[in-house]
Amino acid sequence: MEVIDIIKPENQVFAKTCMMTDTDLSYCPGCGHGTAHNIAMEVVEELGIGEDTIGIAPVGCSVLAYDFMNVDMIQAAHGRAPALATAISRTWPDKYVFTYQGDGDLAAIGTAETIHACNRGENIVILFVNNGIYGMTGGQMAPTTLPGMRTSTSPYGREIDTMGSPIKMSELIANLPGTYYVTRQAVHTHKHVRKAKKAIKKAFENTRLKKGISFVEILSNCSSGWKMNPIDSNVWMEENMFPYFPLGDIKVNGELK
Amino acid sequence: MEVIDIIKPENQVFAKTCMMTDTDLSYCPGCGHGTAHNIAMEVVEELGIGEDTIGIAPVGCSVLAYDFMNVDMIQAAHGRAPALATAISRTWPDKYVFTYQGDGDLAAIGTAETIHACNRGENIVILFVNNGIYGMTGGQMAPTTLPGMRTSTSPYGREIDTMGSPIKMSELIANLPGTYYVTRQAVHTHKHVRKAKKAIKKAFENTRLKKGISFVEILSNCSSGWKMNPIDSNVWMEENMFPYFPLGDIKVNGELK
Amino acid sequence: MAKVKGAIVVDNETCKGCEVCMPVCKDNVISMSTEVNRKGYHYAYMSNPDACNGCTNCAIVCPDRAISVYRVTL
Amino acid sequence: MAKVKGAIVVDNETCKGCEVCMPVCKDNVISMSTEVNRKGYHYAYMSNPDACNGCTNCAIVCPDRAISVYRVTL
Amino acid sequence: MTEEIIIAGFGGQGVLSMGKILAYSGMMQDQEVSWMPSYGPEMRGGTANVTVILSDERISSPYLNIYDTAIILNQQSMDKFEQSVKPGGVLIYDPNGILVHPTRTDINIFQIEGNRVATEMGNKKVFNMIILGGLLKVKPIVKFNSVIEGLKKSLPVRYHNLLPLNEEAILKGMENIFPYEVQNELVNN
Amino acid sequence: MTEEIIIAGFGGQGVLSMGKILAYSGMMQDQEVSWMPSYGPEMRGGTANVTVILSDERISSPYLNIYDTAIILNQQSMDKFEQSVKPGGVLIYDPNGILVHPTRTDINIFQIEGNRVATEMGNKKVFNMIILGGLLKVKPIVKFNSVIEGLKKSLPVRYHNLLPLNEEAILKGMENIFPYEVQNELVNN
Amino acid sequence: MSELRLMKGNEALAEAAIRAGVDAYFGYPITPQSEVIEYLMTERPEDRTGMVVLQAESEVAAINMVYGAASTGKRALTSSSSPGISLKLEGVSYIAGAELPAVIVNVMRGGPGLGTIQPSQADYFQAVKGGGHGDYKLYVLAPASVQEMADFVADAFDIAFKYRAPVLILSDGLIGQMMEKVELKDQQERLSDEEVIERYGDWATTGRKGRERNIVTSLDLKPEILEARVHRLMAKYEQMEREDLRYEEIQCDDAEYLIVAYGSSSRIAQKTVQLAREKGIKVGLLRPITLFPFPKQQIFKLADQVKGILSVELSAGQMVEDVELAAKGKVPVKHFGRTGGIIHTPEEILEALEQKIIKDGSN
Amino acid sequence: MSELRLMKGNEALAEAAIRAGVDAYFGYPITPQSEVIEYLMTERPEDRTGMVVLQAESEVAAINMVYGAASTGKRALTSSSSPGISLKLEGVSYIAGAELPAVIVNVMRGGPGLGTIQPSQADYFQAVKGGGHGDYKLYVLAPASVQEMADFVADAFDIAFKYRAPVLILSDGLIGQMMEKVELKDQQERLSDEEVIERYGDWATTGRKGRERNIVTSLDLKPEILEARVHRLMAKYEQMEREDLRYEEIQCDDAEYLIVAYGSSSRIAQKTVQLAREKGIKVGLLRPITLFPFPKQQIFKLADQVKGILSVELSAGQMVEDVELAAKGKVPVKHFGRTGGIIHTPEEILEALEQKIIKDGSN
Ligand SMILES: Cc1ncc(C[n+]2csc(CCOP(=O)(O)OP(=O)(O)O)c2C)c(N)n1
Ligand SMILES: Cc1ncc(C[n+]2csc(CCOP(=O)(O)OP(=O)(O)O)c2C)c(N)n1
Ligand code: SF4
Ligand code: SF4
Ligand code: SF4
Ligand code: SF4
Repeated sequence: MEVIDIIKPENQVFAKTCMMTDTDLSYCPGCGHGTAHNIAMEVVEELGIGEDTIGIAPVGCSVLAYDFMNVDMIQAAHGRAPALATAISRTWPDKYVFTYQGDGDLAAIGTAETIHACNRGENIVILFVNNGIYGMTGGQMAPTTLPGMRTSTSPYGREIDTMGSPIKMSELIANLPGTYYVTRQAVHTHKHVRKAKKAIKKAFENTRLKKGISFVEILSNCSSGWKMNPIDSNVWMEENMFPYFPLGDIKVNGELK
Repeated sequence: MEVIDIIKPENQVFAKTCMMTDTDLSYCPGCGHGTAHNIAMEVVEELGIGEDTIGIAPVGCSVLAYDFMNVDMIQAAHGRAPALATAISRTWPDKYVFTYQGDGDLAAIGTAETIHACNRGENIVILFVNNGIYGMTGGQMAPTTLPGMRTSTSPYGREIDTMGSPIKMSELIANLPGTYYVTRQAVHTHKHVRKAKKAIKKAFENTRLKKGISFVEILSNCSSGWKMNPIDSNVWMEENMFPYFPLGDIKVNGELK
Repeated sequence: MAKVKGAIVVDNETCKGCEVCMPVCKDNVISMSTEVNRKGYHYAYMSNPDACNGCTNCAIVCPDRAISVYRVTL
Repeated sequence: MAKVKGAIVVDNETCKGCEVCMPVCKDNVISMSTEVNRKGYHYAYMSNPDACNGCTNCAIVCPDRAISVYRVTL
Repeated sequence: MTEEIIIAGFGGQGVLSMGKILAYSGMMQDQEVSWMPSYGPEMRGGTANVTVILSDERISSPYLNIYDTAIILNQQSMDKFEQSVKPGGVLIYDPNGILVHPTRTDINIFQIEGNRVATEMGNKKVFNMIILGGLLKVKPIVKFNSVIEGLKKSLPVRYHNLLPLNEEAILKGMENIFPYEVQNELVNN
Repeated sequence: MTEEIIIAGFGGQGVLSMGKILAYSGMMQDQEVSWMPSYGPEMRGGTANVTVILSDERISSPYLNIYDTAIILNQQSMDKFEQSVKPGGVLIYDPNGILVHPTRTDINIFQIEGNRVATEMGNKKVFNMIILGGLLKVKPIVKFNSVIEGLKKSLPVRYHNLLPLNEEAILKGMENIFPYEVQNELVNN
Repeated sequence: MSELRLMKGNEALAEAAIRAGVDAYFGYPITPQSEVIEYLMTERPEDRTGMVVLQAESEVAAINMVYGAASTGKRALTSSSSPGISLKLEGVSYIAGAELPAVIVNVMRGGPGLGTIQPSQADYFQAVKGGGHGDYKLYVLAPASVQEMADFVADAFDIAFKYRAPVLILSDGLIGQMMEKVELKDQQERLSDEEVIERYGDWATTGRKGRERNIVTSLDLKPEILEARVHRLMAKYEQMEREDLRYEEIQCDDAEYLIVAYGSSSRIAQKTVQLAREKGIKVGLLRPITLFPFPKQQIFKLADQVKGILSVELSAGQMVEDVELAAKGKVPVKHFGRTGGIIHTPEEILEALEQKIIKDGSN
Repeated sequence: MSELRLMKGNEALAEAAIRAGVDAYFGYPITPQSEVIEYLMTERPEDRTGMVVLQAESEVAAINMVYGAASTGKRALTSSSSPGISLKLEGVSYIAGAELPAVIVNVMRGGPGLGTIQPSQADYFQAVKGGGHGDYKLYVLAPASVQEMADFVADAFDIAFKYRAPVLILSDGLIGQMMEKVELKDQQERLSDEEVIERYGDWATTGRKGRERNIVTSLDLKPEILEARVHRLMAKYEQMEREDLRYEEIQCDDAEYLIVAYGSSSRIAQKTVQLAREKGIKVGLLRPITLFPFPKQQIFKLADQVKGILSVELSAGQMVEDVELAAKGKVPVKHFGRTGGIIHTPEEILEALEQKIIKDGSN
């Protein structure tokens, strides 16, 4: 059987979701942001909630998420997305409100907004893309940067003594009663992508059930920031980030694992 | 033997520390702030570090601490004391730098500064007076306000669903590698005062040994905010706050208890 | 064991009459005056001097450090 | 068990040549072109069509969703 | 007619609520009213005062530094406000706790032992109502039943059982206010 | 003398560093220099350009919209900058990837196949040095050894082993730049 | 039925917000305006109208909550006092840049820094020149009575939605803390979600049912587009100047001297006008009700009539610059104002007028 | 030995900070100024001079770290760009109120909101009118070259310590990102702790060895005392106007038309002056080097000489108000400026001059 005989509409088993626009993604080649965007929107499509979903993306490489995600989107100030999400879920209790935040955004300048939205148990989904660096601004150290890791503001490697240890946000906020579902995922292989997508689906379903905070951390590469090619960066991520930020569920149905 | 024969300088066994000024405290009758001030300064006197101690008090009822504590003092913006302390301990590594913060200050607006100073393991002492309310501004709800507790902004009692649960800051920051000593104390009886003073002494000794963050939470009453007389407020504190905020060491020598 | 005798001196004008010193004195040495001081507070005083053993419990719980304590060993 | 045969179509202009689709293809169906697209990237293409079973692994790891997958059961 | 009043004393003396009742009373008889307190929980204890203006015209400045009437309930307030009474104006004070008595002869001064009367009545809380009664006696700026109406308005309904007590206190105040004569020799020098 | 140059192309082509070396070279021969890049990591990929000015007097505006010389390395840049060359000025471009060639006849246009030469040299990285060589050939605004000095300055010492390679690239560039004739018929209509 | 009450300015504003059908209030306590959130919490607006009231973890969070609610077409309100307003400025700039309707209240206290909790008007520049970054302005309403504290809430939201721009109510501790009679308007229905979608669905992010998706942002990577945005903003501000300028003239017709004062200072200056006229000095008072737009033309006109202008504010001199710009050098313009939480008395203002204007004017 | 280098403005400022003996830098990354902290981190100033460099968790934390270090008499520096500066304003107001020396750098980008990372000068009002709350001003230096980015660091600290007041270096993406030759001054010794104590022990909280305790605060519960503080601040600002005004006049002697421009705009306008004079139009350029104090007198004087003034800034029109205030209506004053990250060209400025001033001026 010839390829041309296979490539027929009726045989198509995978295509890009209609919840993503046709705009080319502005991300570097191989950047996990793209995959994270796509699976989040695939979930929105599968749940059929595209018309009731409101997304909030603060500054960060994903600041242009509104160009790519085919739902109503708000661009938020650095670190404040959880505050916006709080207000929206309070004034529109039946909408699906999610934030899409980087680690610099959520764990540095946005620490207070993150902790308090989680503590209040706002009925929202927080998608937290942790690439251990500030990608957008050119690769500065993030609160999640690994010990010894080189960035433009830790050019000789992160020193724990003076710069502190990488913060495990998921573990931290899992201690707060307001969080209902906290999990850490990755998106660099098909296996991880499938798992991550399941987690995101669970998160949006929790919103439907008004369960409070669903927090999905997604470990991702930043080939530009890490100064590696995408393949190497994914390997580096597995070898270095996974041990420090173990994948898996941290809190499920309000119960710590 | 007559009283007048006993009241002689040579027989004096207790007097106010010279590390407190003669200015009358601006606190309400029976307020724990006064006791906390005094034992902190007694420690400074006993360690003989009065000339090398720099204190930072942000807004809150203790905003005037600089009128009472006889050491160099800085009045800080709401929630930012740990940022000031960071800068001072970095530029004056041999000084004893402490902050004196209320629960609204440290656990609400100051969340990010608190978490990150703790995560960096700054070599400072944080004295955290938790009275479950915003005293200075007239008794509004604090992040530490107990479930069902009435305040001017939770007049029908704090509702967990909409206002979140009281945050246990000590337990939260104890998870951060940067914290070396975390303990919760009280100052309403002589037994508690003696324990609390020991804890504060240990904290300042940690600073001398450059151990990083020593975090001493002090549960205190707020008779005005709680609308009770001091005696009743102390009883209420024991019956209601102690169960939620158990007294004792949470982390010692960098080890979680 | 040698008997100790104590006494306290309350600074009437510093005292705010919060009464937290009373319950910590096992021997009920302290009472509140009927008169008020210039701030308008009923201040503490040593109503039962003989019972005082100078343990300083009252002094260390006094938020305003209005109490100084004296002790002699007889 | 029925044999399945697959095929992929790569959108050359969307592809950024990141190559993350290659390692996830157990059957090494995908290679990178020598030419570059308008963005200047070497894009992926189906170098070994017969081996493709349409498992979609490559497609779901593609950050830019440049791959669509087709499958038939023979 | 416009009446500009300052009421000044300790925090706990019910100074602000007394002013509030006055303002309500004026409102009950369709006057323009303003109530401007000294504020700030940031300052614990200390003195509190409130400026109350009742007028038949639109009120311009709610904040003043001279007054038709000053009601003074502690020494600090005496030091601060004796001089701010307009010539020919009225100064009412409770001698209890006053060390330096007023010395002006160009104003009408009255004493009212609010503390004593309150203690006699066995309820310190009605102190400010007693003083209010005194004011109404020497300066009937508002009708008695306007005051009762005002009280009703300002007291939460759950406290309305206290209305008779307050009414009694006001009457007691009216009975217990007396002109105060500045010592002549003081004046002569 | 003042020379105002724009260098424009893709992100990866070494546009900024080429400008930097030019600026350093000018500095080596005591000229005033300015280097003004288009910036912003916020915009991934896309085009990059830099304005370089070499002058014997103090430089006023480091930002311009017309230039003595334009070095153009992709189509977007051609569209954007062809018209900003001063009459009588110079336009140098690499035809590789250019669909719409320049059409102006009031300027001097040169082609240099930097990509091809670089591939021949077996090192894509020296592309920008080849272009630089071309520039120096048609516009010797800086002395050859100033450029070598500039290279030394701008390259971190650990890369100084690459100096010979870069030198070779510059020479190759000088050999491979040729005038480009705008098609007459195009001009006539 | 409207209703007459004796209320603090802060309480009146809060009650008016409920009655105006405001959808949400987000705030953080600070003296002298904590009564706003305290009153709201006590009134259970959730039950009265479904209004959401939330005590935020900080002023920064509060303004960004407002940004969020406003993005979805809801009427969102926040209030604070000087230091807290400074913290909100990034958010305010975002709201202006994203062209969202929102209302911010500043009950001013004395600064700089922690300063004092006493009344002040030293945030004028911050309010009218744009305290935050970038080219934007706020429509600024300056209430001078408890009644206006109540009335301006609805007015502010009308303007905010007319222009899709943030509106600032610039009050101070005196107006916020004093009690006056206030006539409260009847309860206005809150818009239903459907009504919000119907009215604002062309821009608000309410979920993209039956339309293309909406985007709320202040980011424009293309400079031309960002410049177009800035020009759009400037056009709005010019329209505000044409259509929504507000001011009050008090005894200006025969005035030989002019006092310009807003908010609490205008109340005090009103008394000064009385005192002056009792002394036979013909003084008029121009009270800007909107600080931006500012009554330039009116001052320019009056400058032909009067001998001099005294600008009075509880500050070291801020509005005086706008008065000078308006008077265009026709007559001497001087500033008077107490600071540090001290409130100038009517007598002090009169004295300043005589010293700085009348004396100078005569020679 | 001073040293000649080719550097970006941001890098030059960072290197100059090390050489000026600055004690501490606290900052948070933001384009277009992240090179400042990146350069510092790469240079290991801890080893070079003992200077502390710390990446803070936010701009708010960074400015309060500066507040802390400054309280102890240390030379503390922070830098950011527009949105980040808005977040610092509460802290800046505290520093001004507490009368502390500190230097803040704003490498401006286009706003409002997130806006753009491209150059802009739209934070002028925020810088000179006091973006934060209360009566305070900043001494504002506006560098127009990489050399000035370097030189102004030491100058800024000299002023900051002379007056015990915060100083703002107001730059923009163009000056921050461009490379020019820069002559770097020799390394200046950092003050030892003992020297700091000796020089600033009368106010700095360095530990109360051998003296009464020091207190750093901006709170005054007694209004009289707070007013005295405000008057003290105002006196400082007047002294700055008398003693530390800085500006540059370029070809003004024979000018018939005047352009007023600062920072990057002044560089571009310089080219305009050339172009104009080539066309025979006698244009001069007044470049304010300090934006506060502002060269009022100079403009007032030149207003007698020229036919009109064009104020040029990368904004919708902010400095133009100060130019108008200075010109006191003597000659027409107009604004020209591109926004949104677009940089006006020398030709555009010349065109604007001809359109708005020369044409108008002639009729
Ligand atoms: C108030 C403010 N401060 C700083 C910035 C600059 N900035 C933009 S995104 C960002 C951090 C980006 O890192 P991260 O959140 O981890 O997202 P990523 O780009 O890595 O996906 C910073 C510091 C800003 N835009 N606003
Ligand atoms: C930026 C800012 N926001 C708000 C305030 C008002 N304020 C002063 S102290 C305080 C909280 C006081 O509570 P807490 O920190 O618990 O201390 P306490 O008074 O109870 O001892 C608040 C909200 C302020 N001064 N500055
Ligand atoms: S910089 Fe990093 S995070 Fe940003 S798009 Fe590139 S790879 Fe992704
Ligand atoms: S208000 Fe509360 S915390 Fe403040 S002084 Fe009074 S009792 Fe203490
Ligand atoms: S579909 Fe499966 S088999 Fe086919 S190319 Fe993709 S990964 Fe390989
Ligand atoms: S993963 Fe997608 S973008 Fe990357 S190479 Fe494969 S097809 Fe191209």
